[in-house]
Amino acid sequence: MSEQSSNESGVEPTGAGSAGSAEAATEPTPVRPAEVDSVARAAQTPELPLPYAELGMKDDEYARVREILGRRPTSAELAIYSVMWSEHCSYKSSRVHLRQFGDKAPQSDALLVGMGENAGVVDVGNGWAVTFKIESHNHPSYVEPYQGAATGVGGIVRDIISMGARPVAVMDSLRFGPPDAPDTRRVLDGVVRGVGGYGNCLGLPNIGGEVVFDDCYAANPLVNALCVGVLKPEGIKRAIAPGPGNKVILFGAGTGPDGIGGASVLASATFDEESQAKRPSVQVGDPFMEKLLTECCLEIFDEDLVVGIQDLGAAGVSCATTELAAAGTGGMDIDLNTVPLRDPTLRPEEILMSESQERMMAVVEPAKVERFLEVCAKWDVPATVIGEVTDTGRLRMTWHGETIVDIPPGTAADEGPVYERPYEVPADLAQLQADGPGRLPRPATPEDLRNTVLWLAGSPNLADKSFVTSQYDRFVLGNTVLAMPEDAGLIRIGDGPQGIALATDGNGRYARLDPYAGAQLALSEAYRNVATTGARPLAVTNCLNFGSPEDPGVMWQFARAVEGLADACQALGVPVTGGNVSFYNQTGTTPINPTPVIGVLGVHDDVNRRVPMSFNVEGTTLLLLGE
Amino acid sequence: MARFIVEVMLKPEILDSQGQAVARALPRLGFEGVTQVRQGKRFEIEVDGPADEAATERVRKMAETLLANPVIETFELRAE
Amino acid sequence: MARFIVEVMLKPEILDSQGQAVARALPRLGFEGVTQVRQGKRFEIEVDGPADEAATERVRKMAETLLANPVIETFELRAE
Amino acid sequence: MSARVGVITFPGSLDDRDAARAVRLADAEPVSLWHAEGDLLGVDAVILPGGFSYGDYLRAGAIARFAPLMEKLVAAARDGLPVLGICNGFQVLCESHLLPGALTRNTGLHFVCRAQRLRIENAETAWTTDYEEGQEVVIPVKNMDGCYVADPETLDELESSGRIVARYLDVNPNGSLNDIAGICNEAGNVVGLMPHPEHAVEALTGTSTEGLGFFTSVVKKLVAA
Ligand SMILES: Nc1ncnc2c1ncn2[C@@H]1O[C@H](COP(=O)(O)OP(=O)(O)O)[C@@H](O)[C@H]1O
Repeated sequence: MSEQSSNESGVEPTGAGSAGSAEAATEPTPVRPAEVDSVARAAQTPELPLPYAELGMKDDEYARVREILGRRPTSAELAIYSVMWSEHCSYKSSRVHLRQFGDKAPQSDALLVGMGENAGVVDVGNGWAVTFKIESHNHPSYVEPYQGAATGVGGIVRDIISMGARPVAVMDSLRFGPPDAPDTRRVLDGVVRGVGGYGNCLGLPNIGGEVVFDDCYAANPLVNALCVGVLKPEGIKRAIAPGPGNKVILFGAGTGPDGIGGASVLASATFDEESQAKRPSVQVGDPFMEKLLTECCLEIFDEDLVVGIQDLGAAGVSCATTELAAAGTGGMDIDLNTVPLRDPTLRPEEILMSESQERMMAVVEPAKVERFLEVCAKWDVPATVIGEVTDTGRLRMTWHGETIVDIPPGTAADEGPVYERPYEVPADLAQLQADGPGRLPRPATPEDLRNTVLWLAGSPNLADKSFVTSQYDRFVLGNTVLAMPEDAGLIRIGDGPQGIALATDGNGRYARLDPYAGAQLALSEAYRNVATTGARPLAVTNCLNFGSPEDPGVMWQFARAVEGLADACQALGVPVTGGNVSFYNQTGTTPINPTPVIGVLGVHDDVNRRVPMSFNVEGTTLLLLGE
Repeated sequence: MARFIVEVMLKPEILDSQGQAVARALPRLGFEGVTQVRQGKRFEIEVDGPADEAATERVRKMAETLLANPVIETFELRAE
Repeated sequence: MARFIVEVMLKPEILDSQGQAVARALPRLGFEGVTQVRQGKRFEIEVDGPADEAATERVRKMAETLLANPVIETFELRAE
Repeated sequence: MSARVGVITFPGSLDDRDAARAVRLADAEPVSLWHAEGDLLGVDAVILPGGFSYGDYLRAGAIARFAPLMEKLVAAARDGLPVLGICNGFQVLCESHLLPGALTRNTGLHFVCRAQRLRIENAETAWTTDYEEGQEVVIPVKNMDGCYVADPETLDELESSGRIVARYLDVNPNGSLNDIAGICNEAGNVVGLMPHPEHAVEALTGTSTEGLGFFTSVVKKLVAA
């Protein structure tokens, strides 16, 4: 689990949002400095009430912020703490459980970067390393299926790039409501076009995934996207900002007003109401910008022009600055006026919370800034120096010359609240488990049996998925050895013959009956799928899709699923290298079936010896292995 | 027969990646001085019967539910 | 600053599969009586300076060479 | 000396590396050309690869056509330089008026990716001499805007002068008129092709190796010249 995942979305029901791209309209913002809630003003008006509750912050959390700062936060500081301490960025409900992945992780020399970074990295030999991760974009994909799914792909691809890797393939694991429901048509069609639209335009082959239909996902589809990238072990990049004097550069799309619904409560409480136009909560992606950003980053990495890099996801500039600063020398100064804006009326709080897509933040030595900007210009990628690394231990931000943020960055990035949520076995579980298949009638006649087989073959979950897969480019990059309809994707890396295999699996119905075993079954299915190509499974990523953590029954499902997965990984000798938690997947008070989706990565010594699933040689012997 | 025009544009706060790609390319193509480009859709719709209020209402309903996505787009409707 | 609208539509003899898809979908959504739907593009373009003839000519050039493909499309231009 | 085949990269080109690999497998030297440069670096032939140049946001190929390098390319193509446009490259060639007609949205309105059977209709272009006329091959198609359209006179002209290079068999994946998968200019040196022969050059990763002929054809001709 990347406990600092910056790119998820759709975890909380508030929705996520974003947009981004292009020309920066960097006009001076029409804000009168007197209106700015500066640190000085905060000191003078210690009792000014701030709308922390509306931002999802609890009383005790707000009290802790006051304690950390020794005064009330400014509205900009509150913006930072509220997003960084949200479930989605801080993993506050899941953290105590996710620790098991680290504690129980088998010793593995292959693990170069473990959990906690943007994505884990494993050594696959012959001078190559691989990084991969899966993430959810569930809620946005229900609100606006095309854009929600598209930006889900965009986000996970940026995670992979920020590790220093060239993305080489994507996969998507999808769950929808009943196929005959009218809303499923809207959601499925949009999601598939969105996954394809973004991935195809980026030039990444889609090498597999899942499509599952179940009533429980009717108003809460699951859209989990996986990306895998390849790099040299010495080329690994980290989200750190070391070296006082180094420059902080924001590059990629301009910062826009999308996805900052939360910030408007802040602004309206502190400022005049009239500027508070309704802010959209959907993200809109620009895959072309992301393609440029990809090539631009790879050229920048090739020339060794960065010391640290972070992509901007859900918590945007807040997340990138606090995490980079916290992991570096400890200090950073940012001039928020220099952030290129798509909408010049944005307030500092809104800039800090904006989830505009297709942006990255880099830390660059002063001597390399010029060349860095040249490479960006070559790719038509706007880039701006917005600040500098310091050794003050403070993250400071100014707005029209006034200091509006002055915090120890680690307190926002790493020291968020940790909950030990209560959990208990769901009340209906015993009854569900007792309702075994024994009471179902068995086919009595050959005719019955025939009908059962036909019924199964025609059922939506087993039917042909080429309606989906034919909308995805599986050939681009010319290294796809296995893709649809195979159970695992296999791609060649380097000049071959080495390759990597990937599969994702999950079964919410099993996990509903027994989350511990359900998670293990999902892992073992993905593991088998990878192994049957001839690859050796090496590492695991996971996307844990659950209901509300405030529901003790859901929390129990979550705890059991994590334990099951951690135990199984230990038994199989494969570490979890990253992943993502998506809570609050429910309709009203009814949670979805707990749905851990597990991705397994394996290494193949010689892809020429791949094993496809078709029986393509006459006279071969059929063997059934296992019990 | 009545003819209606429905124009669908992205809401101003939504990123218009298409318009921006055109705007960015223009100077390189020798077109200077363009400060903004927005790209939207235009529908020409012909319906049976007169261009009365009822017809307008039907087309408005169509625009709302199918031609525009109210989450990210706005539309304008006029009879022609 | 001058603002222009450029409307680009497929020539009538070119198959408009997007318009047809909309037309086909309408009865399913309960909209009867629609005899034709055509889908095109609409651009809003802002240029520096006054909306004079020179500006109009510049935008016309842009429409002819870039915004519309004369092989399959026609366009209309107006100042706003 | 081996032939040097340029592959142009536009912002948003995706299959440029694949085209270069195909050139290499055809025993020629791929030379990467950047859209913003003003020089073809003396290459013997040029490939415009697939992808979504400029996101295809305006119209597929519409913006790429204005790249500085395209001006040079159009002139060189008129002078006989062998040019192959694949998918987005085909779209750019039509937008540049090196080839007639245009490519519009697939009639199914979806991106379509499939292994496609084709018939080679003209085995005399610069890029098809290694095929037999009428030969059937399987090559991937993958596109969003692959529906070839042209006015009836242009279509007649293409048909009667043998300028249809390849046609879709079994299924027409995008609604192209007359099942057209590829066409050429009058001289036969400029070919536009919607399917992707560069994804059919290795049995391991492609649908077949039946796309290699496009690359070996031009290379043989260049080496012989
Ligand atoms: N959402 C998806 N994205 C990409 N590939 C998919 C997706 N869904 C299914 N596939 C691919 O389609 C093929 C068939 O899928 P499926 O019918 O689920 O097979 P199985 O039941 O054997 O797992 C597999 O290769 C799978 O990877």
